[in-house]
Amino acid sequence: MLYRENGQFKTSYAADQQIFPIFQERWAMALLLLVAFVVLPLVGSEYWFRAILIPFLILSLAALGLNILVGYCGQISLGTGAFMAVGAYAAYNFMVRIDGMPLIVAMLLGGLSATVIGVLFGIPSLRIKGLYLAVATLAAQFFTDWAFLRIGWFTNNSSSGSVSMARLDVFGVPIESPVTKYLFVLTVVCVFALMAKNLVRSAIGRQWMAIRDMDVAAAVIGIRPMYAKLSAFAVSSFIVGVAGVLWAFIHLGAWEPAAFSIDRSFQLLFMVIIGGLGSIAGAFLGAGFIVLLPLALDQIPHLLGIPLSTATITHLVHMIFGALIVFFLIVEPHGLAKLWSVGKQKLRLWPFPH
Amino acid sequence: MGFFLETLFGGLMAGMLYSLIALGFVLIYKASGVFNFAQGAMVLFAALAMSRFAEWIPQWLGFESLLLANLLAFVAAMAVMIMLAWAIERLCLSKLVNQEGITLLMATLGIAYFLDGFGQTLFGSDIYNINVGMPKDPAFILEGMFEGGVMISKEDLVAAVIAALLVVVLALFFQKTKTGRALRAVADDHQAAQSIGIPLNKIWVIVWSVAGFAALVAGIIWGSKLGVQFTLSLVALKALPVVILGGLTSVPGAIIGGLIIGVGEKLSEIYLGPMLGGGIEIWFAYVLALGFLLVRPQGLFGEKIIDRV
Amino acid sequence: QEQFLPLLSYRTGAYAPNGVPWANGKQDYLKYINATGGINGVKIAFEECETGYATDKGVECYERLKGKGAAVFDPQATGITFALTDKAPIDKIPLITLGYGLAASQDGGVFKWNFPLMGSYWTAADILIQHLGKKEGGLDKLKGKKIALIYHDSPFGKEPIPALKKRAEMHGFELQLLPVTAPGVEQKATWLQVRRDRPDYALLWGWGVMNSTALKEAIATGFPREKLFGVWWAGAEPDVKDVGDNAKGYSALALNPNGTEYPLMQDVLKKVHDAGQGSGPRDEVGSVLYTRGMIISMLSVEAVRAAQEKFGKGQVMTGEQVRWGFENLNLDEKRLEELGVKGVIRPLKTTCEDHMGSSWARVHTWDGSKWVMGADWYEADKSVLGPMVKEAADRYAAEKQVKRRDAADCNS
Amino acid sequence: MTDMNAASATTPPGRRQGEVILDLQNISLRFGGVKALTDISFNVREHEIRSIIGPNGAGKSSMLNVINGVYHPQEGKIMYRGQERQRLEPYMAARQGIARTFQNIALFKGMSVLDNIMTGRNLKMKSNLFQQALFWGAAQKEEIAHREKVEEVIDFLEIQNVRKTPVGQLPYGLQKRVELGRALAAEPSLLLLDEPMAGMNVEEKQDMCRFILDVNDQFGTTIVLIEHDMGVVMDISDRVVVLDYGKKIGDGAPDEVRNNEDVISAYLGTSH
Amino acid sequence: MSAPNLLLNVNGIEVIYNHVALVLKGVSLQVPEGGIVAILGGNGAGKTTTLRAISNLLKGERGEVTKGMIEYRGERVEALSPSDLVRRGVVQVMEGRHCFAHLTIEENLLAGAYTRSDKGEIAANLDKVYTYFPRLKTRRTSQAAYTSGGEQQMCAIGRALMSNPNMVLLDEPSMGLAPQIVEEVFEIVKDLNAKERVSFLLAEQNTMVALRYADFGYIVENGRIVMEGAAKDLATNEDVKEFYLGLAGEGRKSFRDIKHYRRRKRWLS
Ligand SMILES: Nc1ncnc2c1ncn2[C@@H]1O[C@H](COP(=O)(O)OP(=O)(O)OP(=O)(O)O)[C@@H](O)[C@H]1O
Ligand SMILES: Nc1ncnc2c1ncn2[C@@H]1O[C@H](COP(=O)(O)OP(=O)(O)OP(=O)(O)O)[C@@H](O)[C@H]1O
Ligand SMILES: CC(C)C[C@H](N)C(=O)O
Ligand SMILES: [Mg+2]
Ligand SMILES: [Mg+2]
Repeated sequence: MLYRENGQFKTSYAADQQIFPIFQERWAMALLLLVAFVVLPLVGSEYWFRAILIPFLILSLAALGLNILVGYCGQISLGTGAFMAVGAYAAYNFMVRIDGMPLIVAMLLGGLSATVIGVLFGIPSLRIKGLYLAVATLAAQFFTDWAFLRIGWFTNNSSSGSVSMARLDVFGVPIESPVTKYLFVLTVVCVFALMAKNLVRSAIGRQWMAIRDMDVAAAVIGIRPMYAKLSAFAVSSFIVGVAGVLWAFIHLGAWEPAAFSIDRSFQLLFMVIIGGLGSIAGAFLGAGFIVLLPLALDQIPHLLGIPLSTATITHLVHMIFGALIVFFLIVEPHGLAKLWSVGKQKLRLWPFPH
Repeated sequence: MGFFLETLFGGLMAGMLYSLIALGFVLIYKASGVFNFAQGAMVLFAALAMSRFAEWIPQWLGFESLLLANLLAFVAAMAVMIMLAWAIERLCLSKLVNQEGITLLMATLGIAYFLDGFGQTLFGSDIYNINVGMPKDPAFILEGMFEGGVMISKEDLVAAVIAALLVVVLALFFQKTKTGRALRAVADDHQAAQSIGIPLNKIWVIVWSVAGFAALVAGIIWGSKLGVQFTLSLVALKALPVVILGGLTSVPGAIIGGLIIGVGEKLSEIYLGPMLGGGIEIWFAYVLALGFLLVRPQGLFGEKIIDRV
Repeated sequence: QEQFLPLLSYRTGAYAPNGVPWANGKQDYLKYINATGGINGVKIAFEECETGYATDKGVECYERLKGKGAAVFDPQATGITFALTDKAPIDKIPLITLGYGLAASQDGGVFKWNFPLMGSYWTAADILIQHLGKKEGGLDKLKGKKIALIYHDSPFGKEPIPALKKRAEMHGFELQLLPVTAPGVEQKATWLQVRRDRPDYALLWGWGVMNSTALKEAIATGFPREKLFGVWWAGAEPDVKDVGDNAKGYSALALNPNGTEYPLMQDVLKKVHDAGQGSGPRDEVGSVLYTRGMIISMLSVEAVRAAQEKFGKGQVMTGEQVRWGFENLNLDEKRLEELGVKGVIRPLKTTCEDHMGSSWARVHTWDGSKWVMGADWYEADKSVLGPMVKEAADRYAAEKQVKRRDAADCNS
Repeated sequence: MTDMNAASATTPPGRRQGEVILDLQNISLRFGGVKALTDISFNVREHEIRSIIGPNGAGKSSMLNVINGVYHPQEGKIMYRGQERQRLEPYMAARQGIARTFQNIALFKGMSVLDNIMTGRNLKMKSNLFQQALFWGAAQKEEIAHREKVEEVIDFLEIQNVRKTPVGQLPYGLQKRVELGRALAAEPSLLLLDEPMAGMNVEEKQDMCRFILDVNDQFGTTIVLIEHDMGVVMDISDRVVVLDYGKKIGDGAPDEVRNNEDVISAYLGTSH
Repeated sequence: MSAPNLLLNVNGIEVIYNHVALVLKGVSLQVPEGGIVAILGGNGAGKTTTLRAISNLLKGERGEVTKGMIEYRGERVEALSPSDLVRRGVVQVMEGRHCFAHLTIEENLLAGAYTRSDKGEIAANLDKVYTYFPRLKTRRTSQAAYTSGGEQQMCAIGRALMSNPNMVLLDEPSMGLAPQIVEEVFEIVKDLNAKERVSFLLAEQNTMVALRYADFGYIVENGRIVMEGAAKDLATNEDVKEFYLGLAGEGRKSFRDIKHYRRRKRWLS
């Protein structure tokens, strides 16, 4: 089926506002969802769910949240790991301290706690800009790392400082087997992705972007920098917090603060930038790139049966990974999502070059 | 009291060591508007090169003298860093002219990854040591005044002096020299800089070489302190609060920032830490920096951030 | 048909210097077994997976390798152990955490799948205190003394604290806790505190760079190395190598000696290294962590062997069967002799209740160029730890709603 | 906004005598040493087109920045619609119905033309975060309603064909037009234009003039205009104030100003 | 134009942005030694792009020349870096000023002299610029970001002159300048052209002035040259008169009396 938008005239603004204005895209999306919800659960192996799909989805969600802050509102943050941690530990406490606390509720409460902290650490952004802010957000990162390590209360005074969550269920359905876990995560991610998309295409989204592109001008046309920035921090850290809950509860099961270390924050920033700042799809593409690539690279020598020490492999993976990041930035500084849309433009013109 | 002084000195010297790394960041940022997250990786890389060459060269050429070994190793390592700078410009920066800061930042993260892997494949990932004859044992001063005297680590003292020297030299380099001006111009607007004939590629190679030099010195000093191995690249994280507190664009700022952070975190750790359960210095450094920024968003000595319509 | 043994390891990152010899030891022993005809003819297949000592990578490796019929996991990190402890029962794969992991998991009644063989951080703590008592000439002499614990601020570093607290109140010494944030390159403040408070002894609970850094700072602040005692993960060559002479006098627990004089080492050198099969450099053989790696693989192999005795010689064992093997290990002097590790470790016998088997350790001291083994053996005091373990295990059971195994389950 | 493109009967200059809505009294603005504005007083009447001219660096843009609260003058007071105005932030000015365009284009580079103009209406959008997150329903209705308004602006400015293009890629002239659109979308009562016709050729300037005149005629929007093209200024403005080195050297109807000696020597030069 | 004294020769170049947007569709133009040539055309016609192509500043905009060739003094220059071109004497004044925000006006100007090494010469040039733009002298110590639009424009022009070039590409020099400054700028152009034989290629919207000072002109409409000729001829051409000079037949008409829906003249393209 050729990719064409000619002949698809929008007769109403509603039609024009659709997320996928072009019907080929709508079909593609429907197909994708079908595969994700139906086909994969049938064919996927346990390893695929546990080690690839679930982490991929959860990190996509986190990246999505971060993208709202960095990509849409232009506030670079290196504290993402922190907000994930807040979500995770908060939810953990709700679960262990209030018995009969349903998972979903705990998850949302976790998100809300993250929101609070997020807004708190967002306040400096009213005064501090750009890289200065970016580095400043590391304060959040290191502070939470410390707090969850040293303040026993958060870990329910577990002597080792490591906490765990087992036997989860939603409305009585146990979330134990890889497939159920996968489906649960997938649903959450889809819901949030949709909501995020809605936000960024409505007024608030435009306010964020305005602040990002030129805050003075934004103020002059009546956008309150404070509201715009803090709401971005709030929404972003809520989503990130929820992602944190999933990461801890569903993926890890048992965790320590190290699970949300600064490396995680950087990793997420990678995803957002590689995937494409200011693009919902970008978050997924980026996560895909960052999560899957190393795994794939890891496997290649095994598959080819080349005897390399794991050390060499890891180092090679690092090198290739770094090189690829640079390569993609050179090909398209605005990320995979942009690359994708340029591709589509070309496709439209096809077969004519311009 | 004596102990307070010890902490203070300890902090001051730790601070100097941080500024040594902070310098690398400032240099590249000031001179090309790139926030170089690869600085940490460069430090590790340089240190690895230094330590391994110091080990290999005598074997290759078959001589004993430690001094000679170190000298040659230094030269070799520096050569490597220059080649690195050249490669980075060729393969990466030259193709990212006129992109936003964040894109370039991302690129440097990519470079960091590459260097981590590359350095360790090249030089190995065991723990190595750099022996440039740094004094290891402590010295005691003012023994008259306090029992036990006030201890200061000779090693840190030497390191601090070197760091100071380096900073002075670089600060001078950035004074109103033609190159200095050109560098700042590039930082402001790549394209305009090109349009008036400033050769970006040349500028960048220069800057990254200088940063490479800073990394090498930092690598040697930190390496002989901590031993050369992977975690060396993490010291960069200690330098970040220094950089923003001093101001991304100020070479002296790196020093002052370093001292403030160094003293601040050590005092806090010793006197506040126990109350809060210890281990607070890392975030304290950042919170401290944050506090300063709230007052001066461009850091103590940074150039004013321009927002004008 | 081959017996698949997954190998989690870390050859990169902050802990590589310690991770590498360990990983090589584990591998070389398996190669050695294959070179000598496998386990009753069953050859061993193995695959390494790089965790970088990071929990999430560890989990990923676990998921990847368990699919290939993994019979036992040695996570090589307490953090990873914690994460896997909940997964293992579901996947029915035993975890062997020799000298690390959860102290409470010694209680096989609750922790059916964990095997902290030869010691946990509680036994380690207990033994260190015993040793200090001995130096002082009696545990009672510790009264009023001040002992600092400088620990890696992670589950690993925190594990020993309860045991030490217990001992502290028993003997009335003051315990000072000095956490070091991982990976442990930043210790200046810690050691300034040490210098201020001048503790009589300092215990070093470190891993990777933290150890060498600690020694360097000890030197820089002039803390006498003789008063510094490390856990058995802080007592290997990489920890002291680049400090060299200055570390002279520093002691650490030893689960095993180093050296190549033992028959097993000789064999490995011959059958593996001389055959060009060595995983690492030749001179690494017999180093502390290398040897420990060997022991870990050896015990795993012995467990498989034991399982085969019950479930069928010459067959590939499942995780469940191997678990049984681990639970019924019995390495007496004679067996150790056959294995060529006489004098390396003490006899060890596990049961359904006791998943540790033995808790003997010695203390060795760095003389500036090599580790010198101390004469006397210590065994952790069951009367002290026993109740603690039981209580902790019960708490875990309550939390996770697992119920104690009954006799029936035991001989299943 | 009802059909703007209807031909507007052009009325002679000086026709409007609406009462004063903006009155600037003895404004002085300094930046460190630089005196950008010294003791400037003038007023703006409802419905009029009020031009500010003067040599480069005279303080024209600064004047606008003072009016909509980007700069805060050290001395002088500002009466807006009768009452004195305290120090206010730009977004408050916007709420009071003051919109503007900038000399160095200040569009939101990353956004499409459509979105840029939509931001102009954000003050009028009421649906909250949750409604927007759910989108369907209230938020969507609102979106569409405002979209219609915006489309009118787009037609009016004749930029339909670039609706979805990212503004960053538009040529300079069109960007200026989009910026005007963004300001218009806010349906301001006072519109400040800083050199809207810089970098346009005569034809485009003519279009721009037409837009400005129409806005002014049909919604009686009051306009303060900075422009260097004397042809334009003299033709379309009702009153002109002339600044030089931060001082006011002339004020009045175009013809008066045109023949004012100081103005000629300081700014116009002999030509024209 | 006859070959011998040909300075710049652009031959049928095509330019593509982002690998997709074809914006120059074969532009050819020549600049003779010591000539002043104007490129005229509406918004988005491709003037700036043309100049960028010549001075090799497209890369930064993710654009590239895909067809045609550019010769300077008979030498192919597409491959040269911008700085090489400046050293050869070709310098561009970018549209929209692009001053170095953090540098002071004076530092901006000095930066412009990067390719010059002779101190005396630099000093002389600085004086020259200051005499051309006294306004700059008074603002010399303030950061460029905090100077007025016009001041920045002067700064940009002055900065280019500091490299004392022999071929200047001016992109909308008159933009944002007060009338008599505009006159002055063009006087300067004429002056340099006469005294120092500097050649100019200027993209200009202010057609009136441009044609007054230029001696040859090209008219670009979406990516193509649609008309060229001596300045005088263009100035008297009816279409040009109406659509670029706003002189409909009987002379200039007021901006007030512009009919709506005027038929727009567009050259076939
Ligand atoms: N934020 C600022 N900081 C310092 N000086 C400033 C600032 N804004 C303007 N100035 C100075 O104030 C004076 C007036 O500037 P302004 O932009 O108002 O001039 P203008 O009349 O708009 O000139 P132009 O017609 O060139 O735009 C100029 O000399 C300028 O350098
Ligand atoms: N960076 C870019 N990416 C994509 N398209 C661009 C880019 N820059 C310019 N264009 C397109 O190229 C065409 C020509 O632009 P150009 O700036 O050369 O026109 P111009 O003649 O200079 O217009 P103006 O007189 O308004 O400056 C325009 O249609 C514009 O949309
Ligand atoms: C596992 C051992 C290597 C020690 C390690 N530090 C731990 O986590 O316990
Ligand atoms: Mg102005
Ligand atoms: Mg242009």
